Amino acid sequence: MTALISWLVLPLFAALAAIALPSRARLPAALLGVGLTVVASIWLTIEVWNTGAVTVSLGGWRPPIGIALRADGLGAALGVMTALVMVAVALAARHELAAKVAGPRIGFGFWPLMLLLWAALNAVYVARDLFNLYVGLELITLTAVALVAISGKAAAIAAALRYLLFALAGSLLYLAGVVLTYAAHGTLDISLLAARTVAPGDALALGLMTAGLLVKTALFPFHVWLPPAHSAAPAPASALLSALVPKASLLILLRIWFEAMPELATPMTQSALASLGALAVIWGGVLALLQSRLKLIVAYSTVAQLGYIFLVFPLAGGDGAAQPWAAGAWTGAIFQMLAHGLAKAAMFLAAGIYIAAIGSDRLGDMRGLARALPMTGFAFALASITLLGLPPSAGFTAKYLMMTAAFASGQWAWALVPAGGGLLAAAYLYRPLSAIFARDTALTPRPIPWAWQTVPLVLAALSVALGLLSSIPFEFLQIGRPEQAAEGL
Amino acid sequence: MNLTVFALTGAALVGLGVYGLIARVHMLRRIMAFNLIGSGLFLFFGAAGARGVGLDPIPQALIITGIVVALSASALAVGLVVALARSSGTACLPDEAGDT
Amino acid sequence: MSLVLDMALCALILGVGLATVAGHGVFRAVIFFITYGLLLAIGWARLGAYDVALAEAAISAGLTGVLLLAAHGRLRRLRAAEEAPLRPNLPAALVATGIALALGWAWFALPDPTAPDLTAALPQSGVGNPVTAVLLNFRAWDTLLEAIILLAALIGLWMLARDRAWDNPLGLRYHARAGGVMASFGRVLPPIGLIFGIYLVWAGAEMTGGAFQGGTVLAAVCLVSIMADVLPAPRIAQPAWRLALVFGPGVFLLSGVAGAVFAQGFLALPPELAKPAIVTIEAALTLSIAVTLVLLVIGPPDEGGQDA
Amino acid sequence: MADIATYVLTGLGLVFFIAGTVGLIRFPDQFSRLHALTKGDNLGLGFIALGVAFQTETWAQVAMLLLIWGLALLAAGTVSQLVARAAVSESQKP
Amino acid sequence: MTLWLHTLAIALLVSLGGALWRVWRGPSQADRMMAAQLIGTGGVAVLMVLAALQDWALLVVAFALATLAALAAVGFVKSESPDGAGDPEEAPPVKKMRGTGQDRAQNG
Repeated sequence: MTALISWLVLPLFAALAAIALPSRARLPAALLGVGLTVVASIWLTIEVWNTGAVTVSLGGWRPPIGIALRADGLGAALGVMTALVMVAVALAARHELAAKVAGPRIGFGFWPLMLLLWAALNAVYVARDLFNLYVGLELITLTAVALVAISGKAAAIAAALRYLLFALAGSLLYLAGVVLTYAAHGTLDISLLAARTVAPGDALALGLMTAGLLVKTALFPFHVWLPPAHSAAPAPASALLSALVPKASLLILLRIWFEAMPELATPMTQSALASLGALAVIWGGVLALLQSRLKLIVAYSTVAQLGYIFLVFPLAGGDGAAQPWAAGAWTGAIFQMLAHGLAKAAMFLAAGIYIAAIGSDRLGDMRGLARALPMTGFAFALASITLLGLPPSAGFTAKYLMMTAAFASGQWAWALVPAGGGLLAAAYLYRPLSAIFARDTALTPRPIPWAWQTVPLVLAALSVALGLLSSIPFEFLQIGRPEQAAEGL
Repeated sequence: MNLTVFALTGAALVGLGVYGLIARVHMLRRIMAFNLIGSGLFLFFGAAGARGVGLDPIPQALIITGIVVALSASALAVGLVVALARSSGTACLPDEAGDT
Repeated sequence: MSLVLDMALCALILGVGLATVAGHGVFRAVIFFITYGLLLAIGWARLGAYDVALAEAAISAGLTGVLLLAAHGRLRRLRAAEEAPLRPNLPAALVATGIALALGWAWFALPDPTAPDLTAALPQSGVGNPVTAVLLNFRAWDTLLEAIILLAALIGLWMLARDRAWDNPLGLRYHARAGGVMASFGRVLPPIGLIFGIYLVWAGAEMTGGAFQGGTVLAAVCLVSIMADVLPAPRIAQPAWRLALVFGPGVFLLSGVAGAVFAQGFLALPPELAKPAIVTIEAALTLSIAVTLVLLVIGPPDEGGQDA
Repeated sequence: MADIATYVLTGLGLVFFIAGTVGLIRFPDQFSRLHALTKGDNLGLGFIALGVAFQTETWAQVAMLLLIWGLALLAAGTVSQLVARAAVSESQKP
Repeated sequence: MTLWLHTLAIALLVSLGGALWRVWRGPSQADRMMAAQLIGTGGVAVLMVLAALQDWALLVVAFALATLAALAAVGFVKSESPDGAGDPEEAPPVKKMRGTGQDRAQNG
């Protein structure tokens, strides 16, 4: 329990310190906060591994009076992935967004925003109360919108405003579902809701919450806000936005569909969600293919990569939850969340290095950069392996598990999605890779500190290593899995 | 009966807000539309929380939290609209400014 | 008769909501929006939710209104306050009607009300106002995050400043005729508001009131004073202001951690200490909320008249 | 007795409010509208506060009613003067 | 008494509806703001009546409404001034003659 609470409050304390302290103490305080939170997140993981899911009733008040938190395998795993991305982003931002490079405004604002985002993500990963999740989502939204706008450029402001528009619309839809749920059942606790008597308005509540969360997750056709927002931010902020922020709303979606109201899932709705996911894979991939700027390619690829995760609904939900393949599909989807987080952060941080080196992320300007910056080129290539789903990366494990589940359940059509998506990803990642590794060079890059260059490389390597060591995380992710789905084991 | 009046008013306000959110392109008006939706939902919630014996304080607390959250979001949104107008001379999003 | 009253009130609320959405002209919509918040506060009073009525009156009618008015003024000077002629939008109307009808249906489909039984918990909460008990004790985690959200919005707002204006005072350079009506108002109002705001926080433990409502009233009178050029506008570089921003959330967090160390768990308040603890947390929160709200309304550092 | 005072005073207050509103609607120019309005709402609120005061249970409530009226008077006086000035400068703009 | 207080509240609300017409009609921004001011005072009056009818705790809400209505009006006066920060009582505002900022917003 101590681990869980430290993991929640440390980023908050660090953010408050970063706001209040004078400028010379700000960076040390922020980095100290990052370090301590990483320790707390590892501690929490060990605790979950040793003793199973950790549950806390805040203030000693059990639901429905109070709010319960529960760190299960899924929440703790996302917490560790978040910690890894945050460390990497902090190390990159130390170079890229330091006050003397980026000005006092960004030097002041980035750290508290990053730490508050972290605190909000952690809070969402373990929250068991639908309204508390709403508050957490709003904190994520406001910090994420600020991070989009932080560069101050006109395009960034417009992208941030459009993002806020969509995100607030999503929040209100979700809130409408929360209101209906409380009005009908007098509780918002996920575990208590799972045991409720179904009311006629529940389907509407579930539909509203789902629609809101889909907007926030940028699932096709609600994705239009994502690419401009993610590409307009400075690279470390983009890494946070693309790798972590959509995972929070996605996690809530999983919690609602698999834990709070699993009995409302019908084959039709599950297929509809997965179909939107499949369309996202195709549409995101095609648009990524058409872009000529690296950050936009990477941002559209987020639209595509998030699409895979929605295959989990027909493969592991509803009636299928008790089937043997459900565990595989569920774990595959979470693997995809983890692998995409690490790889996408690595790609954006690599893009940040390129922009710092040559002042542009146009593919034409990036030709031959691998010669001067080999580590970054290698990092981008490794991250690409994960996104493509090639063995031995975690992206491969994720797709393998989902395809196996699709065949085992006789829903073989869904297996086409990872297969086709992999081909599209190969096509849209080939262009930046061929530019970076071209023999001729377009521009002479400025030197980049060695320590900065290793950051994306380590992240990308981790995204591959996760696949090599997949048996440990596989077992970990089963901890505290929704009972209905666990029966299949 | 009185509660039904408030709940249906809340539902209608949500509808009005949704219309404003989609149909209006000036961002200040969209911010107001957001607040209409939010307050309509809260009115519905408040009416629902008043149905039982005595008033349920939990919806009231959640509504107060929601009102503060809505204010925070509105403040940031208003700041973004002013910044947008400063950098691009319009308070509408780029691809919508021309279509009215 | 009470039904007629509620129907008249709801008709006004709906009419004002309709005018906010349907009328042409941004300024007119802003004024309607202000009256909307006001009528809604009366609606909450009719529903018996007095704490919500207070929050709605202070926040929606007051602060959001000023925020929108100030934004409209700035947009007008940037020539961005006008809007193109409005056209009816049929798809939007269909979506809106659909959502409203769905919610209306949901109201009639609600099962019998079930609310958590708080009778055993309330005497342990330390306060007599059940809404305060929920906000500061049962669901304190929500409230803590809510205070953090206000802070996050402010940091986000500051990021919209121009780099060259970063060290300037926050907001516009307000000026007023010395000794004029506005300046005297800016002097007379703060003491009244200060007492009232503190009363709201103090009373909130047992009666209608609370930290957010009290903080909003304090923020309102501070804003009047700043606008009347009685109080100077702060700068981000001034440590005292930044300390005031984090003080409330900091005290709240620390008391939560103290609960984990000395009592049953994070955010736990032993019943015998709950009342003083809640009043302390509320007092600290009120200060920070008031400062945060003032700064949210006056906006990021300004370049001083160069924005036109 | 107290009830009769309430009927009479709140009734008077209502008359002033209605008069203020009618003036606001009917008067042709902005400045007479302003004038009608400030009269109407200040006196109207005062009579209603007095009338309601006869129903109170404690003196604190009476004090509160008068305080609210005083505050409203102060605010209305300030605001109507400032808005009138603002209206003058608005109408003088080209 | 209850019947009279209900009637009174309804009559006050109807009177507020009349003021809303002026907000809709304008024509000047000051007209709209003054009408909103009347609605603010009327709202305070309604809350006083409701306090007598339901619960005296509502006087607190009336007080808050009166304070915040004053803030909104000061905010209006400020945003109306040429630089967004002035005071209509000041001697003709220091004309910086930037050539902008003097335009009237729409009066539709």
